[in-house]
Amino acid sequence: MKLLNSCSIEFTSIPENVGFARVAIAAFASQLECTLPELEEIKVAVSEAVGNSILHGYRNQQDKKVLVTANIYKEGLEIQVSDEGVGIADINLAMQPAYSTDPERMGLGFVFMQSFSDRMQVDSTPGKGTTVTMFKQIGMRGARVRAN
Amino acid sequence: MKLLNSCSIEFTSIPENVGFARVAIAAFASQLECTLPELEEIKVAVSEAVGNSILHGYRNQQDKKVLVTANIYKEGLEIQVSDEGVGIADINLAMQPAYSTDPERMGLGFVFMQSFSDRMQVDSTPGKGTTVTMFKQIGMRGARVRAN
Amino acid sequence: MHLDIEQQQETLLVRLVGELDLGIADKLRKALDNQLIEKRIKYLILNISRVTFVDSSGLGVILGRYKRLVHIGGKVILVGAQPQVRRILELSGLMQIMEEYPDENLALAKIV
Amino acid sequence: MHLDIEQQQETLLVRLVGELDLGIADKLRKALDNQLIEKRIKYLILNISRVTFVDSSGLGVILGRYKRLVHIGGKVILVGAQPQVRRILELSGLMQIMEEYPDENLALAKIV
Ligand SMILES: Nc1ncnc2c1ncn2[C@@H]1O[C@H](COP(=O)(O)OP(=O)(O)O)[C@@H](O)[C@H]1O
Ligand SMILES: Nc1ncnc2c1ncn2[C@@H]1O[C@H](COP(=O)(O)OP(=O)(O)O)[C@@H](O)[C@H]1O
Repeated sequence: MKLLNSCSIEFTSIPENVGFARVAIAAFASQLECTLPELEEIKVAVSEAVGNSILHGYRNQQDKKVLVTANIYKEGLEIQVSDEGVGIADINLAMQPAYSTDPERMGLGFVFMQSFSDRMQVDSTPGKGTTVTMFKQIGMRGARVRAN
Repeated sequence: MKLLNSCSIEFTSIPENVGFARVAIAAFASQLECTLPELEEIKVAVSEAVGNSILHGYRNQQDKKVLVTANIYKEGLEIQVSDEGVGIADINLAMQPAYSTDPERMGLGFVFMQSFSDRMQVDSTPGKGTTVTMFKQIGMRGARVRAN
Repeated sequence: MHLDIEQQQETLLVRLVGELDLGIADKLRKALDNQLIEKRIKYLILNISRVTFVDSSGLGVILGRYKRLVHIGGKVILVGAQPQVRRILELSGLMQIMEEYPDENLALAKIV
Repeated sequence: MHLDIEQQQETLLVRLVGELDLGIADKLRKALDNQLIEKRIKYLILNISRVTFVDSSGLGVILGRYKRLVHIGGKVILVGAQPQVRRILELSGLMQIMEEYPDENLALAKIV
């Protein structure tokens, strides 16, 4: 796959930045010819992943950094969300619908990330951090971004 | 000044990303209680600086990186735009209104950046690159972002 | 996020405006719980017609209030979900356990 | 950015929609110049009422067309600038050299 355009966004781990990350990535993604529902799906997926990094990865410590990278290929959009937080011991368990380590939460984050992307991968090392990578096929109608 | 929130955005040096950078920084800045005209000013300042990096700094080479950093302080917003492009030999000359090295352009980029910020600084080394730093006082009404 | 609150006996009508995510979840949860407890509310009508975005953190706030009210024999009724918001509500299963009506009057009429 | 073009003899009426920045400057310049040359246009009316953003790259495109047309005895007339766009036009000095009218009919009436 040929990389047409790429951005990476790093920001402070405060909950207010979930909205910022979502809007920024949607602005970037809109260079692809995505439909409005596709754009909404991207926004939800980014919110879930970034929210998890802040809430679970950093346990709400507000002086850490979350990194979101987005790559546009002719075939679609790849989004990667990383933290250097506590990590996940059992990834398969964590990804199960309705599973959450927080009784106040619904355990739907990974469900949404997975339903709203065509491929998802979670890499995590306890004590080191977590990276979620999502790929979303967008418009075999073809990317509007110019290849050079 | 106490740093309340910070983001940095790095992206490919293609003209299409001027709009992305502008929208992303405006989304970040909207955490401060800026007025709509202030938000418009921020958008213009970011567009001018990012446009200059792509057009002048990298002479339209589309495989380079532009870095935009934004820091929210209680007193306002600091925006820094950097490239590793050709640099500027005579910064004072470059900043003069109507001065441009490109006959097709108006030489108003620095004029807008300066009018739309309270302080601006340009650091540049020929062959190494350019960094423009702008500070904009926002709302002594007080930042809405939480301090921790 | 902005909210607007009205009370009618045991019913609280709350109109939410904006994006319902982690950035606002804590504040919203506290604001709602304060009202529910202080005003001894049994029925909560959430007008979400001007909610433009919701994620699982936002759903969590709604589900939490639902559980609290069902526990005391009350309920939560949703009003006017926009398509992208309805889709998330449906995927999560919340739409299956809560009633939703197109406008506030219909919702009010459903309160026992 | 999206544009919509109409011709009336030597006058070209162009309605621009969207954001006018470096990302679109080249394409817009070429699209306009093609029309100006091919159709032997003297008067260009730019309806910018749906332009939501302009920066110096966008202004450069407008000024370039202005110079080209003034050179052959023509002109550029602007229609309906939004406040934030008008402010940039004023700061740049473009508003002082170009006429601006609130609607297309007034602008058309000003063509000699
Ligand atoms: N970035 C992360 N760092 C550490 N743990 C995580 C991270 N993301 C998810 N988890 C773990 O996986 C669980 C399931 O996540 P998710 O499906 O998003 O549901 P929820 O956020 O509602 O708990 C979380 O409860 C948490 O224990
Ligand atoms: N990032 C940069 N790298 C190299 N040169 C620059 C950069 N930014 C500005 N310049 C130089 O400064 C001049 C004036 O810039 P500006 O006021 O923005 O006007 P314009 O972009 O219309 O030329 C440019 O023509 C260019 O020569």
